[in-house]
Amino acid sequence: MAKTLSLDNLHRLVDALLQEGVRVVGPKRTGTLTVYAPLTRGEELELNELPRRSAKETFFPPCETILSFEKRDGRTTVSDPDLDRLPETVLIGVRPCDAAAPGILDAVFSWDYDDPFFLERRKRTTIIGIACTSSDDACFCTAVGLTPDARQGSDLFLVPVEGGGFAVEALDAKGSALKERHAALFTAGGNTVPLPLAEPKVEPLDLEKIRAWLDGNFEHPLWKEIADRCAGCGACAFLCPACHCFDIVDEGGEGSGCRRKHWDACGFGKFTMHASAHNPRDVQPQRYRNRIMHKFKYYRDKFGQTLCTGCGRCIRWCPVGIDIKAVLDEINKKS
Amino acid sequence: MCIPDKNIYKPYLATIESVVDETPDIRTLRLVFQDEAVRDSFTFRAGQFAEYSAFGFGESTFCIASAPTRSGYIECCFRAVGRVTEALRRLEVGETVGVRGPYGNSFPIEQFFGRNLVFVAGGIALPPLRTLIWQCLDWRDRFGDITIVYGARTESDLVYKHELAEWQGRGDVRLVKTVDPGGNGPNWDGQVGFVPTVLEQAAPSAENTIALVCGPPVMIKFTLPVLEKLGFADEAIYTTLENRMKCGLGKCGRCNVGNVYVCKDGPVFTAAQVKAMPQEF
Amino acid sequence: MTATATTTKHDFEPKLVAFVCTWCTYAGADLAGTSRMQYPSNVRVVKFPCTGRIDPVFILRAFQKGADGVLVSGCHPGDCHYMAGNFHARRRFAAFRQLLDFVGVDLKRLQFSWVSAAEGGKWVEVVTELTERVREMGPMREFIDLDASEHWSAELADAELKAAYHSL
Amino acid sequence: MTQGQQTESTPLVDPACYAAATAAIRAEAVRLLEAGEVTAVVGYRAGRRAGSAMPEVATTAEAAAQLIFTPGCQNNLALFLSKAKREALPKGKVAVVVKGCDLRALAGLIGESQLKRDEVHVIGVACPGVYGAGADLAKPLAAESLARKCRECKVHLPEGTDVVAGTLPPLPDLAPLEAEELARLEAMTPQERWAFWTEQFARCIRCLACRQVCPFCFCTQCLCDRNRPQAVDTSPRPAGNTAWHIVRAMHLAGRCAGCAECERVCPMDIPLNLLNRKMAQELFELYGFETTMQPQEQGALTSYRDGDDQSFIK
Repeated sequence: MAKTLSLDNLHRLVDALLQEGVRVVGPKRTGTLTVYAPLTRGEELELNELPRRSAKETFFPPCETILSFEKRDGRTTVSDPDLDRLPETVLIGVRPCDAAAPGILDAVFSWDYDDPFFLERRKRTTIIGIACTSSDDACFCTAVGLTPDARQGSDLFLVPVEGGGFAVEALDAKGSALKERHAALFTAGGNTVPLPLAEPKVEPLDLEKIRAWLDGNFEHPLWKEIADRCAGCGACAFLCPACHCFDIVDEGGEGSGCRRKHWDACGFGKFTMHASAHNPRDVQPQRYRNRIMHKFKYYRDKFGQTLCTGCGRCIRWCPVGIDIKAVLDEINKKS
Repeated sequence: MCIPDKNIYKPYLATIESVVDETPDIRTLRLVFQDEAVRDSFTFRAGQFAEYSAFGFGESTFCIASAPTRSGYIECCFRAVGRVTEALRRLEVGETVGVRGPYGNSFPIEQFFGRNLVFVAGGIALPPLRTLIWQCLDWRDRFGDITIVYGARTESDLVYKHELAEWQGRGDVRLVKTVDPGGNGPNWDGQVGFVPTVLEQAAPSAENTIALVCGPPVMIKFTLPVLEKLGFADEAIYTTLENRMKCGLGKCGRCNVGNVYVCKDGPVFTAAQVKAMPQEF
Repeated sequence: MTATATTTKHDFEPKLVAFVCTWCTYAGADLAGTSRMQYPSNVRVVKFPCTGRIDPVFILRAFQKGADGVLVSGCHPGDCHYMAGNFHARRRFAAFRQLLDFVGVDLKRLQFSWVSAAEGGKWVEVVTELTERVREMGPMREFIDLDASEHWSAELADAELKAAYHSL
Repeated sequence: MTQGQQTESTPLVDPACYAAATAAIRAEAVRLLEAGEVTAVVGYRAGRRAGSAMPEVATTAEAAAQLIFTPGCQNNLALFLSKAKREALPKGKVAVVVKGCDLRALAGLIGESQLKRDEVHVIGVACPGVYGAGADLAKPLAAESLARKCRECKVHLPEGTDVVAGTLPPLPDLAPLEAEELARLEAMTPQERWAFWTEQFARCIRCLACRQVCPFCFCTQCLCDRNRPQAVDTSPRPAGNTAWHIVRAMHLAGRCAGCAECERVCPMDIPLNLLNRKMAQELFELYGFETTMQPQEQGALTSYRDGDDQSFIK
């Protein structure tokens, strides 16, 4: 029953989807970096590198227009995007740490009020996950409950096999439908011995114990110790697959313009500052504390999930070398 | 609540019907929804807030300051301190603003039926209580004694001056108004002193009484011990929290105090709830 | 101030923004107006106390808001009302020009000048020359195009996604 | 090509020179703290990952004994002495570990009256070079993993510091990649340069890491954070991004010490130091101004001469 897909056929699958008018987004090399970008042909797919930014931007772009307004002859009119015209999208070549995140974010984006910008894209997107066969020492998915071949969040899952190609597994109706539609590209049998997985060599974490420690240690010298070095940029939040904070701004002019929603980060001093200049999180350690609390306590308290998938991007790109895994290890030891 | 739009970030359009300058920098706007269907169906509870937009400048968060019992319009009251509030202040009668809401929880007014109420407010923090005050006055027979202690730095900093006069004239409300020492003019007929001190002197009974407190952090800080001294339990004291908000919908991630989202779990909290939160507001 | 429009009709009327100091150039421009000198009406004048107050970001903002050319003008060296404001401005704009050039902005759209309160004729000359030069060059597209482009997954424009935004 | 790569990946210098610098820093830091001469030593300590390092504010002799100097010590610690990060340090005199490029930044801060020379004990390091962005920290430093700025470094050995840790090994001559890239851009037409930068800036996600790590971006409120008026759009779109990077380069002109931290920390690989370097080059050509390891009383754009070039002014 197991089906396999050669690398060539994976490329053909992308081409076939594009032919059908489906938007295909996958890791693509642009200049010096690999990012998730709309593909124009299958061969652009770059599966050997974890993209610099996470896949969340497929659902939650860095910046999007939520409405436009125009003032004419004393009348103001507002128009908003036609979300029913958002294209059907296939997000392909997504590693487990990136594939799991959108599902985690569903909770906040559908909490009471449904954010249509996120959820409509979710509805229209099929995620083709891929088991991870390369990792580095910043990776720690296994410490936060995932594995290099975790299926969580994927509709269709590819496991790289010996001799090239992938074993294919449809995980839900969306995945099956996609597989059925392109059945000719998938072959029965073939080598299905998986390549060795990239198991990060990290100490395990007890997330429940960490939550409990965070619960009792809002005030603790640790926060200052870690975060005094924090420069207060948004690199960690913007690269993170699970950070979902945003700002809403009006741009353009008084006469006409757009209201936009764009990524924001709790590390910025301005993030919580009141118009009166009073700031509930006045110094960097308080902001860093909020980041950890949000990911490992608040989100668990509210939605029962952890806002971290262990992709390691914040570790790789922290300008001052703050290592969230080291921080968690330390908390884990304390609790 | 009202006709839901798929785009939760899209405001209803409302026309400024009237403008009242409460103080040199605090203004009340009375807004009427342009869409008749919205006008008819828009309801809210005292304590809820909305996001008001000045198009081209952004959105700002204030409570709905009019009473839920007065339909056909809503009012907001704000001090011009930032980009949006200054832009809102520049708008004139007949111009358009955007309104999203109502959001957040509200005062559990049903639980106050049959009880005495003490309102304690300072400065620009009267509006969140004023909505409830009017609702209670409109339903006067459902409550016991109503006491309002309201103070500001100076006489001119008091908001809703006409309404203060009206309340003072009513026989069924006890209004204690005060200004900080030095803030009183020659014709001042109220008290002189800080709100907590004046509250202590007014000494409303805690018996079967709910206290509703709203004001700057420093006022709250000194008022809570006074209420405690007067015998109020933390569960019988209500206040509202304010934090910087953008979405008002529990998504943008900035208004939380610990795991409590002021925009969704608040803005109304009991003193007991506030004390249980991490002190980060 | 009266700026009398030239009588010739052109296909393209450039929008120019002039940032001027109030003591010299503004007075010079005023002189040109009261002397009924003819010069193109394409220029919008914004006055400042001193060229030293003119932040390079104003120039940027003008281009972003649709200016096709920008003129910055103030007192001659030595004539600054505040002693040295224009000396500082001279260095600042010398540097800023190089930066804009390095980023790829055509410097022909940006003119600096010293125009004193007595030099109504020079004001006319400077404005006319810049107007004609920019007219030749055509509209400044660069910043307008930037404002229209979105950032979608590192692609400047993802046409399919833009479909949803056709109405905006 | 293959030959070139081989030389590029051979270890650059004997790792022992870093070990020697580490030992010297530790000795000095421990001495300073034990003698009570300073309240803290801002240095580097090892991170969890092999070869990684991070800034450390050591306030005890035990912590000082853990300080290191390795090719992973990329940060410019002068940042901690700027107004923006000063809150992280205890009051009183502090010591700071600086490489030559960081020293230029420190001198710049002193020149701008952000601190006084006698408020800081400067521990200079003889620095053969550090890793560039995205380098594999587990492998020894090689020409290919060396930061681009270090290939053309003229300040390997700090001058005017209170002490210098380590000695400089002989260093190979390396192709000046950044200078070459700058020359390539300068040779382009304005249209080509616009296309180049548009593409670069389009990638920017406005994480502001470039601003936050810059020792000179210490404004209490950044122009780009101000919204009355909003000079620069805050959203990560090409328009606002371009304005932001132009404003940033302009505000650093004549001040930038060339530590290239902005470029290193950029998660989107935008070659920001090209802008800074171009401005430095122009200011040198126009006014003979250069940032140095000694504090200067006036910067290029905070001073003037009667005879400054005005050929561009009508």
